[in-house]
Amino acid sequence: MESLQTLWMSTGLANFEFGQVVMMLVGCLLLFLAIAKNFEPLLLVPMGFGAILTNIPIAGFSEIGGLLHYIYYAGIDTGIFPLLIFMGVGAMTDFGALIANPKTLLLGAAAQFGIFATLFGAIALNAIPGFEFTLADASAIAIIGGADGPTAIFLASKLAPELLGAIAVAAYSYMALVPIIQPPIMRALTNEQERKIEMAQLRPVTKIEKVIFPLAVLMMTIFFLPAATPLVGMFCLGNLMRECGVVDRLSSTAQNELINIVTIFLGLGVGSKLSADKFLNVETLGILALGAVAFSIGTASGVLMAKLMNKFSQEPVNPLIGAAGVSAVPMAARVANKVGLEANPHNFLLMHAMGPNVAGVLGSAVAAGILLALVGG
Amino acid sequence: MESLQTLWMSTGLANFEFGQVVMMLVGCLLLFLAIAKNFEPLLLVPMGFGAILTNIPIAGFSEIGGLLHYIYYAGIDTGIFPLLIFMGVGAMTDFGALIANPKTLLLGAAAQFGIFATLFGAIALNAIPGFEFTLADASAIAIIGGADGPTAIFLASKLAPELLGAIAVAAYSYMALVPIIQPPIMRALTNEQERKIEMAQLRPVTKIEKVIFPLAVLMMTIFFLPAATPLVGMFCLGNLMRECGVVDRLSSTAQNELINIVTIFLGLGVGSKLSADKFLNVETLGILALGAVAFSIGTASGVLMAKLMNKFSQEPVNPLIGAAGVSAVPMAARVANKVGLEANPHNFLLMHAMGPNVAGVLGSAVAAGILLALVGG
Amino acid sequence: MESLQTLWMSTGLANFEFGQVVMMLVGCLLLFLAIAKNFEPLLLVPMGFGAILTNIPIAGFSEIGGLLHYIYYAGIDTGIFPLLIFMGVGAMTDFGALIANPKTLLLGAAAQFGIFATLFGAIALNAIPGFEFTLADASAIAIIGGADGPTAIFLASKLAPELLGAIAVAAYSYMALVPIIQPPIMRALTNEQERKIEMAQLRPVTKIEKVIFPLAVLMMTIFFLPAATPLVGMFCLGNLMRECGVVDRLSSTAQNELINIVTIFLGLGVGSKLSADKFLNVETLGILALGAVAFSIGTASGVLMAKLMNKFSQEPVNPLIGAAGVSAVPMAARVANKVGLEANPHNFLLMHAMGPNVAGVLGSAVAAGILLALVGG
Amino acid sequence: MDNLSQLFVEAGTLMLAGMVFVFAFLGILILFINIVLVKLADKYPDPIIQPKSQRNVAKSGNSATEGISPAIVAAISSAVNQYRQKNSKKK
Amino acid sequence: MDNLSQLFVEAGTLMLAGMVFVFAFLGILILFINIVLVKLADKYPDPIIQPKSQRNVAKSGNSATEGISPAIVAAISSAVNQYRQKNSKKK
Amino acid sequence: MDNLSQLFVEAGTLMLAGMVFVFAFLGILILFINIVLVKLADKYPDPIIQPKSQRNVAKSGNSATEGISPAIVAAISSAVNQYRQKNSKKK
Ligand code: NA
Ligand code: NA
Ligand code: NA
Repeated sequence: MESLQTLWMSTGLANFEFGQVVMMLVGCLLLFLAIAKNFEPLLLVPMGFGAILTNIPIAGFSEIGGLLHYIYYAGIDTGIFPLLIFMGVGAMTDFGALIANPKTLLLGAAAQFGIFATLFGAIALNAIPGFEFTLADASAIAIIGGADGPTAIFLASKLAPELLGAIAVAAYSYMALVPIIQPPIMRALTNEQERKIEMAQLRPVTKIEKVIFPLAVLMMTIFFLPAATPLVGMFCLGNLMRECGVVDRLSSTAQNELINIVTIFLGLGVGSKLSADKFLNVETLGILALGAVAFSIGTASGVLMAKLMNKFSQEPVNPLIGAAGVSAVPMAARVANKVGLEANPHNFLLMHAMGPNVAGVLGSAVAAGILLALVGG
Repeated sequence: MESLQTLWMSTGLANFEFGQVVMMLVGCLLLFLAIAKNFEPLLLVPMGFGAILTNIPIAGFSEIGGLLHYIYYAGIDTGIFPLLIFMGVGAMTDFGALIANPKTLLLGAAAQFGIFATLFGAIALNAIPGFEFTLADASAIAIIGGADGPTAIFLASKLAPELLGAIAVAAYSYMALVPIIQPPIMRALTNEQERKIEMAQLRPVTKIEKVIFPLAVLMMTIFFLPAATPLVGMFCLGNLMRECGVVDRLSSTAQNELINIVTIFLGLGVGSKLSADKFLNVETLGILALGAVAFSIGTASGVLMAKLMNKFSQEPVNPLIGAAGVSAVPMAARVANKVGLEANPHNFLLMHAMGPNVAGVLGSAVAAGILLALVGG
Repeated sequence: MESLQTLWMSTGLANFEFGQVVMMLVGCLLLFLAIAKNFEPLLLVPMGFGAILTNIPIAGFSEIGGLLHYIYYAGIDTGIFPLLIFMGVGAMTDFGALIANPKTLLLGAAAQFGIFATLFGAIALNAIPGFEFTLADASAIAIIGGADGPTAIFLASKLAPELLGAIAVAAYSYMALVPIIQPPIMRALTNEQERKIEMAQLRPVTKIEKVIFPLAVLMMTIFFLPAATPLVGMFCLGNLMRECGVVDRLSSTAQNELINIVTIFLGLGVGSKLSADKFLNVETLGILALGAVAFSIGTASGVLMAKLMNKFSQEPVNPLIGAAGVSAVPMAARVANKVGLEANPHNFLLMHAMGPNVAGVLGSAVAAGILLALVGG
Repeated sequence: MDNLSQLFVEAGTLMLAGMVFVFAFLGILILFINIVLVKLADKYPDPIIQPKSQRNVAKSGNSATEGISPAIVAAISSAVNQYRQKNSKKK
Repeated sequence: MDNLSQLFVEAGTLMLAGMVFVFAFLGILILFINIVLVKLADKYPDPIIQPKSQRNVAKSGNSATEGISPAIVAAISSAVNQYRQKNSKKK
Repeated sequence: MDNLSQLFVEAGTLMLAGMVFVFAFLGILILFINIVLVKLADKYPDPIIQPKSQRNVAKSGNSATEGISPAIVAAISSAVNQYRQKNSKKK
């Protein structure tokens, strides 16, 4: 009988706490969004699963000796996993469209206003009782506006690890929602005529430009913002491996097997931060609200900047491509293309939108570096 | 001359101990079985090699600073490697046959009697002088009857790390010997008529069933046996990645590159436990004997359960598929198919035997969880 | 204003030290050599990049908490990365040509004179003020003559970690320069008639020979030189996995994804040792000079040994294949082939040169073991 | 010997509890499949016209399966094209 | 409330400094591309006859692309050969 | 300078011992190959009819070689089939 008692006491049913049940449902919701709604499944499947595992009573996944504990402290607390992902993303990124039309970098810059405005908004939320975001918290939340998962995870793990789970959930959810969030804003800020604008074909870009570009970006980051060099450096390493043409087997591994392995672990590790005490509070609601604001402001400022550029530029600029400046590669560029096709069925903006799209990745990595340098110090 | 003396003292010949020589021969035997006899080569090649390396005098492979030391403590002592293997196995497992014919789960349950009977047998061996198995030792030995390598290694690393080498050797050897151990037992317990029984074709299984199934298994494990969630959880994560259809690149990596990398390390790490002081004793003989008993009892109880089911079920059940309940995927299912073909050349049991076969994997993971919960606490 | 001041103080421009700038230029030089001149790009691209990253002011890549710090201490200080590379190299190596013509092992032995002569030379450099190489330093430097990257990195990490950066740079640079360094020496030591010598076709080698060979090499290393077993053992494990035919998926992973992943990390980790205080000194100049000497002596002694063998052997031996004994697989064998073709357009020496080429890998691993045993103790 | 008999009792209890638990656990799973999954399968059947061959390949558990497709397809088309051209020249 | 207003000031400064910096950084990058890269492109143009299709495949960022080629090619040639033989027999 | 000459002696000894050892080690390996391996090769020759091309491919050390075959084969067969169908329609 003692054995039966022991058996019962070792069941989950006898040990559940309410918060754990809720968090498991959150994990199931993430799995549902990923599988049925195709919300950034590569990260949300392992992340939702990690959220379930970490909330299992007794099992101790995130306690010393538990699998998720090892994964989190070896890979996320150290920053290694997001940096490796970023290297892989670099190896998958083609800067050709950006180099061919460099002024689209301004669109990628403008869209970062989503980050800094949200930082202000997060501090403003402190006026409401229940919110007590520090500047570091606000910075980690604001980076959601960068629409870049690894950057958000990296910054959150440095500035506000206790908010990491909610920030990652918000970042990836809104990235998946880009096709829903962006089009109304894009339509509201442009008229039919602007959306119909066709853009000049891009010039071909030579190999040497593509090889020098990541090195130049790295050098500039070293000169002006060393705090951003972990992110930018690994990104540029991946891109250099891709473009230099002599280490194709390394580049291929970086953008396939290595990034896949790390993605599984990163998702599990981030999911392990989705525990009741850290997620089930009013701050998470604030983070989710601020994330939506960040994406919207970023989209709007990108579009407005493109309208401004169109006024002053000799070559026509379709304002829709400004929305791609938030990054969320390549989804935002596809959205720009789709909204453009609605207005003008012969207008293919995809390549033109890739410029601001990858510029947005650089822009938010730079913004993350600024926040690390000024707040993280 | 001093230098020559130093040189001689740094040779292996001057430092060999008898036990090390014997254990190297054991390592060579494992390599021979793997390469010439095709005994589970994926694990036994690195494991046999690890056994040789760990017994090299002076080299210190398994001492602090040695390669095998790092591998063992980073991957096996923590449980990470067997869990990653299990994730990969999950990504390789198709539960279709099981879902189509769920009552084969009972066969997978019955075959676990091999585990618990062996647990009793291991304690009984204590009556013989020289054996002093604790309940934890006996549990780790008994799991050999689960016919599932990663489960055995995971449980042994938690309950009886000093027996890990012998347990892994026994588990993988007997898994390789399934085509020799099982058929006589299967023939002895069935008559020609029973072996000829043809089974109804399996219904097609839909995608949603395959997606929900691993989640349901995980939920049940959470409710009733959280101690099994590391094993079952990682297995179900792999299976979910396989079936959900939105993370195919993660699933592919989990069942190829990642499992290959981890298999090399797991084999080396397990091999590093094959040192003379831990292997060359009477307990190893006991473990090898108990392992054979466990496989035989598991096979027999699976077959007997199938005979029982055949009596009470409306649809005919060929008792041979009961033997596949021990797992040893997919070897045991193939054995059932082969013995069936001998009796009836038109009777293809392979798909029907896959049901109990994968049920056996779940069954032994559940059994491992019970042992962890009741003995490991 | 304070914020602007903080921002300025957090730029690289405000914090550069002269040595860091120079070392970044060294990193850029390595990248240039790798990308534009195809100098061993698989290692020099990540290594040059690592050199840049580690010298970024403020960023702290190689300080506690920095990415390169983790990589170096987890993978290079422990020896794990070079050993895994060596396993992959073993899985890529075909000993067929060596087994078919075993006396080419003597060429691989002779070429190791480059190592031991350089050891003597490094000590001799101490006569010049400014040089104070210990025997351990000299050994680590001398191994450059082995023309084998992972061996050099492994030995340097054990005997002289503070020289690791310079040694790795020298080793890989000279390996890339083999087509430039070797031919003049080869031509100077042979006459036209010797270079024209055609060699008998190699006998076919059976599978069992190829399977037993790595095991025999391992056994001999265990008997006579356990200190070399980490290197030789992992190499033989890779080669056994390749040849045994039952673990092709492990072999494929070892020589592709795993070695690619580790190569990226190894390069970054080695690059992290290229800091100003460790590289910008007269010792680095000495190391570069000694490395060139080592390659030249190794080449010369290989060729001379081949001439000697040609005198005493019944079958003719083209002295050019002796130069391949320095290893640098497969570049040195190709150089031998090319120089041979210049003298006799119908003389294909490639397969014959593969024998001494892979013998050179074994030879320098043995030499490394001797140095570890006699100096590293 | 007292210790041994106590171990026996514990092992026996473990055997009993273990087998009961395993059967109960997998038995509930049978019920779950028969009741819940079967209903789900009725409610959400697989779409009839699915890209079958494609799917099968993706499920084969094979190493490069998923990742390669585009590359393979490209390589094959070019190979087939080359073959076609060579062939047409011959004719 | 004093603390909050101080936070506001800091957040505002951060916003201003951040946006200025981002624009400055990416702006300099524009200059770099327009001045340096364009010149480099003129000076070191891509070789005209490059193995285009090959290169494109290698750039597709696809998993197995690079590594397989030889194996694929071998497999395809053999497949095409077999098909050719089978075909020729039929005819 | 006494220290240096001692180092010289040690380096010389090391050179001598090292080269002797390397030659001895690889020399024994020559004997082993000539005596043992050659005999083994006689006793256990490779089976004459081996799937040669298959084996060669598997040995090419190429990334995806082993893993893909089935997928490639499937992809190729389908590609060749499609080509055949397309072709037959044209005719
Ligand atoms: Na962005
Ligand atoms: Na089992
Ligand atoms: Na060498």
